[in-house]
Amino acid sequence: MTITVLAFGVAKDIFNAPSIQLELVNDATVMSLKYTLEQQYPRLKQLSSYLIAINNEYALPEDYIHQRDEVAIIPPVSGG
Amino acid sequence: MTITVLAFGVAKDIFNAPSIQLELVNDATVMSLKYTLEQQYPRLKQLSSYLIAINNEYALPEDYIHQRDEVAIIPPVSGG
Amino acid sequence: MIMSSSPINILITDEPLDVTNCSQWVMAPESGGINVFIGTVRNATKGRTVLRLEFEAYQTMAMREMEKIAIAAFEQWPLQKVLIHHRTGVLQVGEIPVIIAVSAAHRDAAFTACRYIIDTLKQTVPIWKKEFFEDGEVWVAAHP
Amino acid sequence: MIMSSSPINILITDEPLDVTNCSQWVMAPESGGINVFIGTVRNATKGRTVLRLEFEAYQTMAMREMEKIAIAAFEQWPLQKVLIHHRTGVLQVGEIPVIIAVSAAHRDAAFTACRYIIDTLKQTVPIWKKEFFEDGEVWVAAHP
Repeated sequence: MTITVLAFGVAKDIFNAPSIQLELVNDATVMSLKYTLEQQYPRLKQLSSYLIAINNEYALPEDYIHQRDEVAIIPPVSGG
Repeated sequence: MTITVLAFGVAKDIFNAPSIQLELVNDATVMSLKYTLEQQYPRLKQLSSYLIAINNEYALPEDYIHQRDEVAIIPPVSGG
Repeated sequence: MIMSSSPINILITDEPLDVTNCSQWVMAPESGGINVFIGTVRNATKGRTVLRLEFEAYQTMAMREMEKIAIAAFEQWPLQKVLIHHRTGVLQVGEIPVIIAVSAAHRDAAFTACRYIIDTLKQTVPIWKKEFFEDGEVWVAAHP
Repeated sequence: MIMSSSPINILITDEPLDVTNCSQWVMAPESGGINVFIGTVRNATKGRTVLRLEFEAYQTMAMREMEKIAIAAFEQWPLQKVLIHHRTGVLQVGEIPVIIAVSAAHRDAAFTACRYIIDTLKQTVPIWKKEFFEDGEVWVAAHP
């Protein structure tokens, strides 16, 4: 399946775009998404940490990603 | 010596005036001032507590009162 | 009121207090956080309906005690500016008897100092509050 | 923004934030104390001169996370109203990225909840800050 990954903050700089398309196996986990992302964008590994959000909620590594989910990469937040 | 005692809050109600004149021995202490006040205004003893200020500073029981000092009776404060 | 070149701004007034003025006064380019405490007249106390309040101050001494508190706050925390404004006279429900505003480079100092100032003000500053109920009035804290 | 009949008021906007509006919104006849935290853009960080900041939000998720924090505050303390406003876009030194305002019958709840909200917001809400220096720019907290 093809999913869109939204990017914010430093992740947008790393992708050089506000979102990217990514090819994943059906029902991939967050963990496998992160692995795939880091293969294509090695600079992600230099972040102090980052999380994945699915449908506007923080996701756990073992959570599944489905076809039409809104997926986003969340670098360390610094609002306020 | 005659001193003026300023009154605020409930003390003004007890004195029924914003200040009173009081006859004290020279160099009376705060303790003796309170004793004299309570003789003349027994309702003061019903306060939960009260302090004396001399020249805009809280005074200790053993502090002396002098002729031209600004003396005030400070019932429990409740500002803010 | 102390001159605005001072980092301390103390006021006792019978005019309405102004939240905007107070928060703007403490802002500084070196500040990252401002904490503001706004006291408001509540419509009830211990289940009884409050109609209005009256505040009376021993003006000269209250100004001195408020300044002492501000100085003590500067001695304890790294602050930029401290403002303490207190209103006197008759206040209706919803009106503002007190505003405290503190600015600091970091929010921890601003929060902690603001809390210290209002807590200490309520203990030491010679200002008295009278509560007016439908069936009477009472000087708060006067009697056990 | 949630309707004003709700006790929660959440906003993310690229317009300037308004301290007066925010503090007035949380006022209630049942409230005795209001605590307001105002974040301001500081002119330096770790000794380096800051020229300006830029804030970017994951708008939909940030709104949800801010609302979660407000609800969690209501669950923990007896509060009247909670307001969380965050600005996005480019901000100059002295401008206001965030205002949090909390009203409660008693000041302890207002102070504690306001502090909880800003601390939690900085940990969980997907908003990012870029610092602009004379010789470059950096997304805050991105790298170890």
